[in-house]
Amino acid sequence: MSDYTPTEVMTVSAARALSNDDVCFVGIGAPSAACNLARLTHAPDITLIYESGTIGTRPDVLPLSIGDGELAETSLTTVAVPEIFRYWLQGGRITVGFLGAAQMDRYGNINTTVIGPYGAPAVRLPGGGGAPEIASSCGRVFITMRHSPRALVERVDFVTSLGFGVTGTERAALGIATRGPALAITDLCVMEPDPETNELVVTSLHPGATRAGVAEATGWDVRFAAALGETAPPTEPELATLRDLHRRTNAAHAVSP
Amino acid sequence: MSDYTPTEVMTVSAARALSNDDVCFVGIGAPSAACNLARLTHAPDITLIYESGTIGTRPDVLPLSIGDGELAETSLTTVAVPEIFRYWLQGGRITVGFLGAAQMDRYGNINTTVIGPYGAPAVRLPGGGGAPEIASSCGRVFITMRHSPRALVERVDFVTSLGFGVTGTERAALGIATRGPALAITDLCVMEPDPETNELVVTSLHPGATRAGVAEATGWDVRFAAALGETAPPTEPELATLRDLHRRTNAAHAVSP
Amino acid sequence: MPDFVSLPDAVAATVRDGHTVALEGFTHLIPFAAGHEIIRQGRRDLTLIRMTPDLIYDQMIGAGCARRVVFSWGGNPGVGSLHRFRDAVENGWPHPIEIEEHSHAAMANAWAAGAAGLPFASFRGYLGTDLPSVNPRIATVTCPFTGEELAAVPAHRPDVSIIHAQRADRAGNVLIEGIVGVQKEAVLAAEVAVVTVEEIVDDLAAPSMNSTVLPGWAIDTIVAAPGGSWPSYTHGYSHRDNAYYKAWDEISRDRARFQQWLAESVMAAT
Amino acid sequence: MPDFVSLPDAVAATVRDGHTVALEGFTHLIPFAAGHEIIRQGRRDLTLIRMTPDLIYDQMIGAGCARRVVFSWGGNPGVGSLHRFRDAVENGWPHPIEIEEHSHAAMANAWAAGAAGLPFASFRGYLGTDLPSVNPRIATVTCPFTGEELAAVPAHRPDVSIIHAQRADRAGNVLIEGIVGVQKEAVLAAEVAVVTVEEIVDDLAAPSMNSTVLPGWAIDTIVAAPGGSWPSYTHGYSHRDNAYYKAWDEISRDRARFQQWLAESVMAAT
Repeated sequence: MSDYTPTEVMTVSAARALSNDDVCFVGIGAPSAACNLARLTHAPDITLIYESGTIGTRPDVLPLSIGDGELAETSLTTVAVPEIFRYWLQGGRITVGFLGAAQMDRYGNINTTVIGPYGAPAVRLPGGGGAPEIASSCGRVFITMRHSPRALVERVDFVTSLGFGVTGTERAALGIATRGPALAITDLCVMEPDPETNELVVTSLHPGATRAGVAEATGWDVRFAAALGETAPPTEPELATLRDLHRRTNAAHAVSP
Repeated sequence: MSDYTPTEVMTVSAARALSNDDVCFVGIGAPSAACNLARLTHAPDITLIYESGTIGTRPDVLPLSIGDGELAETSLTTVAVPEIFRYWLQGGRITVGFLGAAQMDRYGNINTTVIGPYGAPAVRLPGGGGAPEIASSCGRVFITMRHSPRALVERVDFVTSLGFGVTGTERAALGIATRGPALAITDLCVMEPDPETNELVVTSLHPGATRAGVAEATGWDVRFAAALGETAPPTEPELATLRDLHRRTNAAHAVSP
Repeated sequence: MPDFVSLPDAVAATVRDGHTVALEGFTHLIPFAAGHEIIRQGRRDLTLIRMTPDLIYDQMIGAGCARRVVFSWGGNPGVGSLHRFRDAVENGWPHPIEIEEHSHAAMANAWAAGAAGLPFASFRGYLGTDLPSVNPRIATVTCPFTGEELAAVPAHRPDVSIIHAQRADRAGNVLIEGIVGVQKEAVLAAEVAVVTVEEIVDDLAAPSMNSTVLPGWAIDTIVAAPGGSWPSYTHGYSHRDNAYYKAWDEISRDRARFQQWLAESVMAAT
Repeated sequence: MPDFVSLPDAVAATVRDGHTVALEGFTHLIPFAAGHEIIRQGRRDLTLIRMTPDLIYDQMIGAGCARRVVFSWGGNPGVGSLHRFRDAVENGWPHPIEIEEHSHAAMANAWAAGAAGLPFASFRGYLGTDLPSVNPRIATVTCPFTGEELAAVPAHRPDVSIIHAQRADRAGNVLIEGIVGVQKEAVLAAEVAVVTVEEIVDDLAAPSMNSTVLPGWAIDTIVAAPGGSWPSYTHGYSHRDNAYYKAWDEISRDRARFQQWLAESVMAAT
């Protein structure tokens, strides 16, 4: 089955990185799809937490927003938003936090605030939301984003969420004990931090992607791991499950209730 | 009807000082009896909050402890204990807090911690519980206690809960905006703070009590208000309601469930 | 006991030009009807607090109600931008607005501190981010026991908070179910609290003694506003109108189209 | 998922001499069965945290388990003194104990801070009282915005917390109803959390999605201990045995009478 999109590869790759024992703080969009795909395939007991306060939620349809009714109705329990951020996120109970990014640099620092100067932005982005503390409080951070030289940049215009800092060493210097960006999955490849320098290096190319293509689509002089892998293509069950999920979701979101 | 006890006069007097609009933080013992007597007589809509987390509770039987099941079952809502102390008490929503005391001085400073030195106590009392913050966060504080020279003392051995401070001026000096001890009701009399000095002065004698008797039972050189009143004796409905409440309570507490 | 009044009367009595106002609700229970009434009554120079400005503040900003927005995530969730919010920030239309930008953790903690009567909230946050450099209302405190430096933000204490909830009883006690968000905190942190509800009932019918119930004496005004959360939703009464959230992208993208919508869907409505 | 084991196995696997241990429950849900098992296993030098030591710590102190007690109200509620606690503090019997004394507000905030992974809690408290002068673990922090000085206490972070709850399902998710106290905070603040329950069921049957439910993955050990809260109570399963609380006054007043009770009612029981 070769008929799949780069976004599908990205989502499937992210899903595969999750296990039954993970407790995920889930963002909207690709992360939500990846987490629920994992739950519907190889990780049925994975715990999904949405920042709206739903713990252990098992939605049949992906939410459009972070607080759709489906999330509460299928949750083990739904708590107040201050509690989610204090007891569950800051309390250190989340193993994996998912982040998206408008810009990311080689050390996994993320910008979702502004393009251009903060006081006179060319583009005002939505802002940090839960991301600044997800980045520091979750055991590991997974980043999913489209691969383009405007998105994977030499230097982010604004650090909304800390990766490894501007030199790759700031995380430790700030006394942050969590791992930080452990995996960046784009529509072209998988990147992981170099164990020595924390620079994100390409560790696996998605089917059809090339070194040259990735290098061209990256705003910094991207490095490739010595043992560069190739991402296994989505399996038929993975694709079928993901597409069913999207089909149900699109049908549910298309019409006013 | 002259057949009533000094404790009954104390409880009835405390109940009368409460209104329908009050939100009371209720302690165990005499305060609980007074608050529920008020609710069962002239103040049916009074709000009673117990520090165990029960808000708007309407027990049919007085609790023995501060968290008996009756309190939750008859509550409007029951919240976690951190919330009670943060959102409701510290949040400034309580109009009247009730305190008891092992020792109280002329400025309404209260000791429920130790008799004797803290490090080598003659008597180790239960301690502060909710009282230290009830004393500062409630709009007004009502104190109920037995009148004796060992209880109403020149100087408390330990300040568990602030009244007006050792000179009567410390409350304002600490920037505390709440009123503090507004009423002390013993089994002999009612005391209220002098508007100028904040010293508790006797404003009403209970039926049968005398100036000489009160002076003898007070450990400091107690003063009497110029317009010294006499406490109206308990009415028949007040006494009947209070005794019914105690009868139900004693029956409920006498046997193991 | 709170007053039971109409929505126009509630807004007229509580919201003044220059006020700091919060219309909260996390995806769920967003008080759109109240926001539209504030637009209709022409309020100006408001400081608007919300974790997620959402369509409701996009509409109020586009209508010119806002002078300042205090927020942590300003997008149309799952759809894209808040075009009216962006137009105000990027181009000063209909007039420039100030922003005070936080993270969700900071906003949630600031709500809890406001409800608790504290002047500030401390939490482990903003580590290594640029937000403290652009927001002077992000400070630090040091733990007196461990020496750890923590982030600190001022408590939210709005003049008026407005929330939507499932129902109130005749004494004004209010039940909130489902995603409870920061609804309780917004009410308890405010000088004046207004609650719009789907219905006013004889019996609140809370499913448990531990249900989220706000006592009537902690609320100033109750308004019966059935459907008052649309296109957000009220658990047990309605579903989120996700199609409308998607349609808003087109309505809000263009100033003229937005103004047409405003005239037809808000100003002409009652 | 937590381990499902017997009470002796749970205590043997989790509670060590010298540990800081909390058996919480505010009047309601006090884990007496677990406390008795700790006594039977002869644990020593424990630091015991509880807002209200109650009969359970009176018994553990009298049995010689405690080196230090962290508390805010040490009485037999509505009855009088905790005689074993007093005997230890006043007379050093069976051996001297240290005390760390707080107010309820401080303890509740310290639990919330522990659950939240913070090093300390700040609150408006202890104003004008003598407690800070006898407890070095009461400090202050200053609001960076208003200059107000607030009280600060270290977060509770016990090695082991043990609570009692209504029921668990087969995945170890736990439902708590009624007076929820600081049960959730005690579990989340601890290194290791043990929950004793009235029953283990197929369906938790929580009355609402907003019910207090602790996920199984946040708990280490579940123990079926029906009646394990007696003479405290479990809402929906039992009533508080107020007559026993009154009877404890006589049992505990005298050392020999207490030791007889200990031998017959704890050591000889299983």
